Amino acid sequence: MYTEKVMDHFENPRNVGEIENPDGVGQVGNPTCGDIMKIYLKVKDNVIEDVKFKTFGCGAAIATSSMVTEMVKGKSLDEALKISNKMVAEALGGLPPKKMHCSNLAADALQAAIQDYMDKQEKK
Amino acid sequence: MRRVYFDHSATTPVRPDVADEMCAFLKENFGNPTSLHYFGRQARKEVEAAREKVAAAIGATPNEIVFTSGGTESDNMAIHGVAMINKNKGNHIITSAVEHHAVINTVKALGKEGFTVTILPVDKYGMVSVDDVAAAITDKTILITIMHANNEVGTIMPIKEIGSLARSKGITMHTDAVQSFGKIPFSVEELGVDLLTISGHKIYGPKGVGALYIRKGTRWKQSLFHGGAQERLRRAGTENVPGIVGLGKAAELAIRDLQSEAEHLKALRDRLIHEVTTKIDYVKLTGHPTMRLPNHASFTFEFIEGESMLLSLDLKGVAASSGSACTSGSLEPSHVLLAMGIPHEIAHGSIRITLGRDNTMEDIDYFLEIMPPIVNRLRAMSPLDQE
Amino acid sequence: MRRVYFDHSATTPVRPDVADEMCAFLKENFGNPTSLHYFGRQARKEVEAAREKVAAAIGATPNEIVFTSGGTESDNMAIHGVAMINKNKGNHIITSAVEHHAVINTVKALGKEGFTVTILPVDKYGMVSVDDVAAAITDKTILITIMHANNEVGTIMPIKEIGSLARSKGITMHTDAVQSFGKIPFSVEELGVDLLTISGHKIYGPKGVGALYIRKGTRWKQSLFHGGAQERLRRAGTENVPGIVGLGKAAELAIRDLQSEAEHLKALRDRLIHEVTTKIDYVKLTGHPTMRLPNHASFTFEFIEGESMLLSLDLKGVAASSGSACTSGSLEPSHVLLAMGIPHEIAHGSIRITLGRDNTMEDIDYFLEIMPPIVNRLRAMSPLDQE
Ligand SMILES: Cc1ncc(COP(=O)(O)O)c(C=O)c1O
Ligand SMILES: Cc1ncc(COP(=O)(O)O)c(C=O)c1O
Ligand code: FES
Ligand code: FES
Repeated sequence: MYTEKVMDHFENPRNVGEIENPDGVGQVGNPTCGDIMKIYLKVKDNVIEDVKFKTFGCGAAIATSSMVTEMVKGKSLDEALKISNKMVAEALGGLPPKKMHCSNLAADALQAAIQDYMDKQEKK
Repeated sequence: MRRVYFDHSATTPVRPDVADEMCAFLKENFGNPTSLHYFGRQARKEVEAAREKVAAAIGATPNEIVFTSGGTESDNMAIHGVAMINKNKGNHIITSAVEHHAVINTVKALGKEGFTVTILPVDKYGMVSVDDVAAAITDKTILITIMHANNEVGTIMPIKEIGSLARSKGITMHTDAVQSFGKIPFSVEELGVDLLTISGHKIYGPKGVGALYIRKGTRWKQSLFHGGAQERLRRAGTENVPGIVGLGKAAELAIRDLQSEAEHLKALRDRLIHEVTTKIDYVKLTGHPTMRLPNHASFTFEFIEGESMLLSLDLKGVAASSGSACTSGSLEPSHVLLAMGIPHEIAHGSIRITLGRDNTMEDIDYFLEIMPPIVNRLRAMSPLDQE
Repeated sequence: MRRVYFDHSATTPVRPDVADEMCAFLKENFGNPTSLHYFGRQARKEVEAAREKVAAAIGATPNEIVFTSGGTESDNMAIHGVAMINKNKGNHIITSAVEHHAVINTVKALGKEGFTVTILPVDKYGMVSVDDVAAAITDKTILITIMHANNEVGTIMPIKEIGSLARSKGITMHTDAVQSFGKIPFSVEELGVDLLTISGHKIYGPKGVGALYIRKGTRWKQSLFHGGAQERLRRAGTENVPGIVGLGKAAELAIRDLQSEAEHLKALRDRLIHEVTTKIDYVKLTGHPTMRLPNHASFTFEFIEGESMLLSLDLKGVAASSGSACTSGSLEPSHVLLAMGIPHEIAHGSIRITLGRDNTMEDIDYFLEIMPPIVNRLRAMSPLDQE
């Protein structure tokens, strides 16, 4: 059902955890649906210096969270904002059709975290 | 890698004796039982011998057994056939909220065709109450269909009481015994049911074959398949002879070994339940603590999701399931767990371990060794775990 | 005693290669293809490989193949599913008078539920005319279901012409190809049909498994079984995995060997037909003289009755049939022969010899040796024989 890449990210997820005093946090999903993703960002000079995630969800949810963090680490915010759910799924070698919404979540959580960072910047 | 199969409610391996008999059959005895000639008669003899075995296993007479393509077909055939013949008499059907999809979806489909449906709630153990059944009965009730044992949480229902209630009111009673057959002793007489479903692949027999018991005199009609006159006009289509032979043999062996198997399974199950619920935090047994199938252990693990547990177990060679196999492709949490009042987010963290005759205490030990680190790892990743 | 099997339209022996593959499967690979774990994935892989084989054998894509419990279920599922989804669009169904009971009884049942049914006549060869189909079409016609080759008389119908007619009118077209599949070459593209039925046990595969081809985009809905989400919601119930594997293998081999088998069968058939019709009096070939299945010979013998011929043949070790195996339990003469205009008393004297891959010229010789004395003996007993 899952590609080797998905299973690799599921088994050895990259960037799991939390960042203390993050510059941005995004959370999407809710426990009723069975999925919650939370992404923490550390940003410096418009570049994502560090990123971590926590996920409650299925194998695809965990793998897409891990993948998206790997994809954005070291990227500029502009580049990161361009990451779509399709890109995440493609980077994983594809997802089963029923699991595409999991990759949506990952992309959404990332966008939410970036938005949170930008909102905080504005307030400063 | 060590491979441990803990998903016997989804399907079971075919017993070697059953497989051998079927293989001999596949290679030698191929006649169509409807044919009059030698080859046909040879096949017919074996079909009827299998029918006797299945009948004996549930305390029925052979004429009351109809062979089908599986539990799903038997359930559909039972419910639809009773509804169709009684539609001028009444239009009310009673079922429960925790039935298998083969029952619940069939009843719901009838609900769209002019039938009124009562879906009874269950208690926190997944149990239907006899009082609720009694209260639901109206003078339009034509069918009560409630499963004997639940596939997801292993709870055994009070079918004997519901059966005699139905009988006292003159209402036809069907039970889906796919999960209980071969695991707990019963007879159709004792249960007092008019129709009863079994399936081959849950009792170490073949997939693609099942049976429906239809008590002599039951108002029921063939309404699913139109075609040839097979099974005394009760089920059209060339009989799956090797499958039927396998089902007969599997039924016979299941009953022969029932007592000893049950003891073996209970010993494993009880240790598993005890250790999991004491060694791991935020775990609950789902289903009834005592009125449950001897091979069935099901749990919810808070803060983590079922599929990720299954994948982690699978990576260690352990095959388990989350909810019923039929729904694990979907994103909905199990309708059974929700009906039991388990909140959505906890229902998502369900896991089902169903043991079988080849499992050993070493298998349980292995599970108990690998499960805590899996739970810890996933909880560490979870934004829900507050500790 | 020498045993000769001449009833391959009723059912066929499972090919050794197919049986071996199924047996290995029964013993080793038992997972439920719906399960996510290793055992489930192993089973899934095999189901999908079989689907590719079946699809390739009829020129379809794998997604267009749904596995069922046999030809009867496929026919019911095809017809009912098209009728149910189109019932607001139209209510007219066209079929022929010589269909298998799985088709004709399904269509007749719909006739009782508000559908209008046209049952087309056939000519003396059992052939439907394309003009009759064209004339029967109305703007309420939603389905044409006409078999590819007839099981009782072997006649091959002009499905290609009917298929393109249906397509030009935007009407859904189903054909029952249970008898033609593996015996004459075709593809669903060439036939231009939207749905097509096949069955495992007629092509040296297992009983209790079949398939329905549903062309992508066809207006059809699942309406027979309610239950789990198997077969992409098109057929509920745990898949008969060993059966499906057997069907896949049998389909692959049938197509691989089709050409050489057909030559072998035709040689046997043509000698049989020639000798029987020249050596025995008052015998007629039934069905089309040339547009017929390569393995199919069917006759009427005047003054005598089919069953007594079958029994006499059986006593000499030869297995044949009279009419279709499905109706040979009934006293009615074959509806197919009657539709062809054969008088009742002659229709009762029908016999069907359907050859298979293991038959030899010696089998034909043996039949030609024993048949004349049987006919003579029965005719001597018959009050109808005027000579
Ligand atoms: C309680 C119950 N009923 C019916 C079924 C359906 O049986 P089958 O898989 O043979 O169609 C199952 C198994 O999936 C089951 O557990
Ligand atoms: C033309 C035709 N259609 C349908 C069927 C039914 O197939 P099955 O026996 O697999 O149900 C048969 C065989 O009996 C047949 O000959
Ligand atoms: S997180 Fe919902 S199915 Fe993947
Ligand atoms: S003579 Fe016996 S069936 Fe008619």
